[in-house]
Amino acid sequence: MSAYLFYPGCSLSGSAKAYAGSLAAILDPLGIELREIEDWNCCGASEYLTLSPLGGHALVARNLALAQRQGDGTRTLVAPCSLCYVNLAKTDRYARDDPGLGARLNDALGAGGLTYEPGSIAVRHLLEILVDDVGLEAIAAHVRRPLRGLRVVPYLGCLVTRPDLDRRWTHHERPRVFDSLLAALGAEVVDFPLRTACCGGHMTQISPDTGFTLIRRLVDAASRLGADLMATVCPMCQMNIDAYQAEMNRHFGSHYHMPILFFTQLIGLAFGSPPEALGIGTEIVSARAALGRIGIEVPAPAEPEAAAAPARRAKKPAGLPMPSLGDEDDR
Amino acid sequence: MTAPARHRLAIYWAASCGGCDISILNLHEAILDLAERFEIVFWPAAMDVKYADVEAMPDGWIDLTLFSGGIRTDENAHLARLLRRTSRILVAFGSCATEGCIPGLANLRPIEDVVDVVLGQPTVVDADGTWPLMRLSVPEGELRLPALEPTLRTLDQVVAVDYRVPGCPPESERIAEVLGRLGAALDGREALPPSGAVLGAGDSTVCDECGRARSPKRIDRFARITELGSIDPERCLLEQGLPCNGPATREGCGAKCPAAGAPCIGCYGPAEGVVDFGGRLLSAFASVVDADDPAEIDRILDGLPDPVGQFYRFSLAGSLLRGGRRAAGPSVAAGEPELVAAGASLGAER
Amino acid sequence: MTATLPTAGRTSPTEAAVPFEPVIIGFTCNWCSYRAADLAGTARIKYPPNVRLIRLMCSGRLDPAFVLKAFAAGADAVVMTGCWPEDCHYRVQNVKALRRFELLRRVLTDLGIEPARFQRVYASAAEGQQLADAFTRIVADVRALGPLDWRVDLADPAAAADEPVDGHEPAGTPEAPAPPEPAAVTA
Amino acid sequence: MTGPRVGVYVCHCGTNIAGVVDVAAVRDWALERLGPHGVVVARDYPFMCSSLGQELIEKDIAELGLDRVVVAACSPHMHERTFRGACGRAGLNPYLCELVSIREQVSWVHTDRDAATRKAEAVVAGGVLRVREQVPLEPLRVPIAPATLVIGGGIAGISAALELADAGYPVHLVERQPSIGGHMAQFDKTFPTLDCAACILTPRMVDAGMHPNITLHTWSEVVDVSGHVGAFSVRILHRPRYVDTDLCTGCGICEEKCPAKVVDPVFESGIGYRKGIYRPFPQAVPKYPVLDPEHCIYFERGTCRACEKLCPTGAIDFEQQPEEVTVEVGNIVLATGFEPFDARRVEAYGYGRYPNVFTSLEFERMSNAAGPTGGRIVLRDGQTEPRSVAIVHCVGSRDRNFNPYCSAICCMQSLKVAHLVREHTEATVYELYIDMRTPGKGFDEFYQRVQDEGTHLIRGRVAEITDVLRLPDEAGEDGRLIVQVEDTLAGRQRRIPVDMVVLSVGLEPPSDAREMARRLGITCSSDGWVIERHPKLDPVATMTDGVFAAGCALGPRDIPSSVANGAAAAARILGRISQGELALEPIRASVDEARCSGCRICNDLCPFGAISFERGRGTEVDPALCQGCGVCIAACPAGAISGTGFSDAQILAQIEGLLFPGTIHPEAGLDAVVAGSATTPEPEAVPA
Repeated sequence: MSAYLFYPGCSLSGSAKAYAGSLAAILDPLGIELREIEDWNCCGASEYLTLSPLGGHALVARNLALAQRQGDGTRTLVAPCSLCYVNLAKTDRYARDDPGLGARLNDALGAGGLTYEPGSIAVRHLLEILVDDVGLEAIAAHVRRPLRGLRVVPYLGCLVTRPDLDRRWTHHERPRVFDSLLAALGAEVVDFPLRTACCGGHMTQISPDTGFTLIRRLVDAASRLGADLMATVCPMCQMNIDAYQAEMNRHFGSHYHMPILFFTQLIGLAFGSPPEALGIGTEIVSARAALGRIGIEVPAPAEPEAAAAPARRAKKPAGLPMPSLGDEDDR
Repeated sequence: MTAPARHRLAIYWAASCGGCDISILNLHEAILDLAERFEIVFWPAAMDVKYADVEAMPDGWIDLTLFSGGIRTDENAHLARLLRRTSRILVAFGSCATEGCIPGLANLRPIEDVVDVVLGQPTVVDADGTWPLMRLSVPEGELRLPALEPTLRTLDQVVAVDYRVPGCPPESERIAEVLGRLGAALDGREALPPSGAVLGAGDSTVCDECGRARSPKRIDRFARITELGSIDPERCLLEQGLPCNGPATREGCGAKCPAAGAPCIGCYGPAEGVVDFGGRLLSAFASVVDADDPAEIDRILDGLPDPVGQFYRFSLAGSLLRGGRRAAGPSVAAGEPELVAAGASLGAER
Repeated sequence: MTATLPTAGRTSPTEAAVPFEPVIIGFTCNWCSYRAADLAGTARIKYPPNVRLIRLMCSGRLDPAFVLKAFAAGADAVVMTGCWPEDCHYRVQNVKALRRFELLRRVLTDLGIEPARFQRVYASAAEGQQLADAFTRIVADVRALGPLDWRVDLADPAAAADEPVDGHEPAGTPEAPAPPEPAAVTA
Repeated sequence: MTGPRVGVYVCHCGTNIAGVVDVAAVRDWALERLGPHGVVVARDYPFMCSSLGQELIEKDIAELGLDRVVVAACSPHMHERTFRGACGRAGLNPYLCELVSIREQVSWVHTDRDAATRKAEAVVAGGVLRVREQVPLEPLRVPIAPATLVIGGGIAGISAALELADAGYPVHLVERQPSIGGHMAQFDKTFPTLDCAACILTPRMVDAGMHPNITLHTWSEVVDVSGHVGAFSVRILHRPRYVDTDLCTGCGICEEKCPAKVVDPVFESGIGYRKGIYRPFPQAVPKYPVLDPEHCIYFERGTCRACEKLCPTGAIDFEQQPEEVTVEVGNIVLATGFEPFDARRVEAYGYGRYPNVFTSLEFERMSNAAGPTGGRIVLRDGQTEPRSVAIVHCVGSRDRNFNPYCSAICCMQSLKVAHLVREHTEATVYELYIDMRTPGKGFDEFYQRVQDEGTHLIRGRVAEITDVLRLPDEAGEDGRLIVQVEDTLAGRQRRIPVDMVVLSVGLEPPSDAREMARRLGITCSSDGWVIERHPKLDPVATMTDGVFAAGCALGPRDIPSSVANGAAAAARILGRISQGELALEPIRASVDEARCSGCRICNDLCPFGAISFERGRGTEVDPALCQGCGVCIAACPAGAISGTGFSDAQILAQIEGLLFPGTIHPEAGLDAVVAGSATTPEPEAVPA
């Protein structure tokens, strides 16, 4: 059993409850224990650091300081939300690189009786824990119900591999490791060109046309590639594609139906957990039909089925030789 | 001018164990030659002459002084200056006078620590915490104990020295050779050796006199003698892993220790022209450590648990740094104003 | 008499208001770091003036005595610079320098000289910026440590003696090495 | 009693030094404080390296009887020779002159005038104390072998080899590919003149192949280099060709009949095929094919031997083994060229994923009439002519994620591609560039011409190449490649749908460049290109005497520069060979026999084998093999090894000088502590 400090972030008790629930369901089989930081606070989301860098970093640093104090025999802090992950990592990194900032943050923390030594906490995304520490072999070993036949889009979103402050990724634009994880579950993984593209972030609030265009680009590309559903590691991505899909359809007069699930939900399904225990059915764009195609029954109110996915791509004609891509397993 | 039949000889011991004096006595019958050629005018270890008598001697009255021991107290320093003035030839005699020797290792710590170990934590029962009485008035006048200086200095750090005789102690036969040579020079039969020369030793190192077989060096471990199952009687000790100081130590002793299976500890000091014995020896050892990556180098070097003791056992006070940092700073002694003489340490006396 | 120990009550009367500027001796390799230093100059890259460089043909020439000498003569720190491992102009000689560095550092530590006062830096001939950055960092390290205060006049033991030696005629032959008093001032 | 008489000369270097360092103060300080150390004259002068500056030194040597000179000016790597020469002319042993750097290491890197002046004083003191310990030296003279090794048979190497061979000296030309010719042989046209590359290259290849003074070692590798300038010993590995070159006539039947067909990643850049036994191209020099055992059916399965059966002269030899030869040469030219940047690394450009994204080298082969498409510009299907083509500049270059440098040739190459596309097809062509760099003869005129031909030039770094539609109904995008770019001249984002993309890949050093550099004892920049002895004044020499470099081994450059480099390296070498012997810096170690005890610490420390030991005779250093690194000097526990030029006494004295009282901080403090100290504390300008 490996223990980690855990910073859940606000989404996991809000829009991403399914993420929290499905994560809880797979911890035991994966041999992971997550110890939630006591009295954690908001990570500042995408706005605060931009508006007030010092305030933003101090807000984040409080969480790091709490984690350092709590310790619990580990120095790895896991965040399931990509934005929380980047914010936590950024504050630690900036404080390491700029001792002046570190000192100012400690001044601020001092007011609350806290202190943080930059670099003492290693911030990692949940996905990294699963692929690096648990390992794909161990995950594959727990698969009871392979997701065979399910065409899944691996959608990482923009923040997991970028800015990659601690240089843990070799491929930032087109990482393959999430593909490998989904493949280990038995799913048919779509080579998705937009795997690290923008989901729109908060654009739906600021500039709806831009936000919907970005959502549509993803959903359209996934549909054209014949995907049954998308898998994500980020609450923000999930919310944009799930909660705003209908509004996007209204905006463009389109009829996309592209469900999106958290990767933990798919892991749970493959491990044999019942769908309802994984929060499946709570998504707005229902995955029921998609899962039904591979024989997973989701007991939920029926929803009108969308049009069948477009035909799959034709094979490439022979011609000049193609360069090989090599190192597919390399992340 | 006619050479005097007997030249005046002084033999003094400053901070020394007396081993140098014993080595002189070990001349056995040859000591009779010494007595014949030299008139001993001052030898505290063997005869009673008062300092006042020496103070009364004219400048350069003594022909030859063998000065053993380092400068530890103000008394040592006074005698060094006094004997410099009264001697024609002043010889730093033995390891203490030439490079500080074992007493010089005290320079790793502030003198207060040394005092604390010796007097503050006595190894005998001392319920009252007895402390030396620095001054005592008696009917004849006031008696005073010599004050310690902050660091131990070699003789040439205090006064100019004409010749050096290394060794802890110098080997008796080499002493006879030195006295013979200087005696002949004083007689006018021979030229004096060049000023500053090292006498009673060669220019090369112990390896020159050592009969063990040697190969190109590569050291993959350093071991203590107790850690080796057996020692090859023919082969170089360093190649067997024993940190033998012979390669850097001046020849002159006849390589007695390695011949007996014990690594050379370096009492004859550095070879001719070497600036810092320890630096040179550590450079030699490190150069042949058989590893290229830092972790492996570290592992091999861990076999030398006390590098300063290994490389500077005899030469610390005479080394470039003259001691450890805690003894190095300008010192103003506190606490016992008289036990430790006020003044700067190491090289501050410029 | 009570056993009040003569504790070290050393205070340096020099603790004046003058800000401490360390002096650091840097040993460079003719083929890489010396040229990196030249390159830093050509590119007008700035670093603090506290570092004074000595050119050797190879970091493998660095005799530990040079480092000891620098400390004894007043340096607050010494930097050994050389080619990257594997990139030695003399193939593998920088490795010998590394071995000596490791052992010398142990000795210095035991003598009370902090590891930050004896550092090593790799710089290829193209790494002027990296070398300047390293110097800047080391100067800051040493400034934080404060002065070493280890000036010992070693070159000239006679000069360190507290008795004027001028009056003393050295024994020995005239062609013997002269007493190491500064050479006569000519014209 | 007379000690050395030292003259100190402080150079202003215009304002280069004097702008930061108070040179007059340094001069006065040197005379006053270093007077007791033998300084009898100190002068400053605007340009010490000028003939007037040098004459100043010569005059002082003659009139004041100086026997040591310290010049405080630029780096010794710049002008050491100049000032040593001046001393030599005045009859002083040149090695008694010390040049200390107060420009590169003081005025150019510091800004605080006081601190810089103080440091300059210390540097001068270091030089004075050091030069006092210097002894007169004579340069070492070594004979020089007339043969030269040229590593790399591209256009730079061929040029160097021909120049040397034409002058009558032997050359060993080593090439790892089956044929010489290098990358130039792959090209169709050369910019900006559009000469046919093969037409101008092949005659030079043939000349090299036929030259009586040139020994070709193709399909070979340099595996070891030992020795030193004038006398290098080089081991060359001949990989087996499995063809007996004494019997082979180069008729090509074996290649024609070989049933194994494989993608050729080298000469055809992966866009065409070759056989299991092959010549990379018809004009290959030498004409003999090589058999590639990894793709030979006989080597794989044990049957076939078609080539052997059909060879009219019986030249196929499956038993051939690798063979090593050793050659003795006096000089070496490194002309190992470049490798194209691997475009797959820029994942956003989709090379390897999108069939119709090509590299510029693939395009070169495609447009070459002798290439896999016979010169037709087509999509990956081998059929369709593109209707629109985007050419992306700076792929892997000028990019902090990959290579920060400009690859120099790609702008012109890209323009050439645009021209060739326009010439061969009806396609619309877009050039997407950051800056257009056309600084050569006829280059900008070519740029104009390509513009006039109707190529669309868009200034902007391409963000992405994708086939994902942003909006499904966006016109013309479906099924095509979309180039997403910010058009910085129009100030807007553009999505340009095209059929074909050509990535102008940058140039990188060969992957084993560092290994080769190590073998030769030379250094590479962090990018991996060979570092010149001086980037401007000695651009083809390296830090190692006797090793020169030419062509792209030194960094990206075009064909004319590579040819010029090759010739320049040859000229440098010819100058030396014609002298018959070489003068080397006398920086060498030697053993004092009387003090050597034979401890054998040093015996294994010399990588050049200069140290030998014989019982009874002791240790010796062979001055011909010694390179002067000084490792043995520092290692000798008896202090029995000493070194000229960098002796212990010199270095210890320099340390003392660099820490000269008055130039370091604790001076004031210590003097205050030591009661009755004779030294008066210098009024100290403390560096800020």
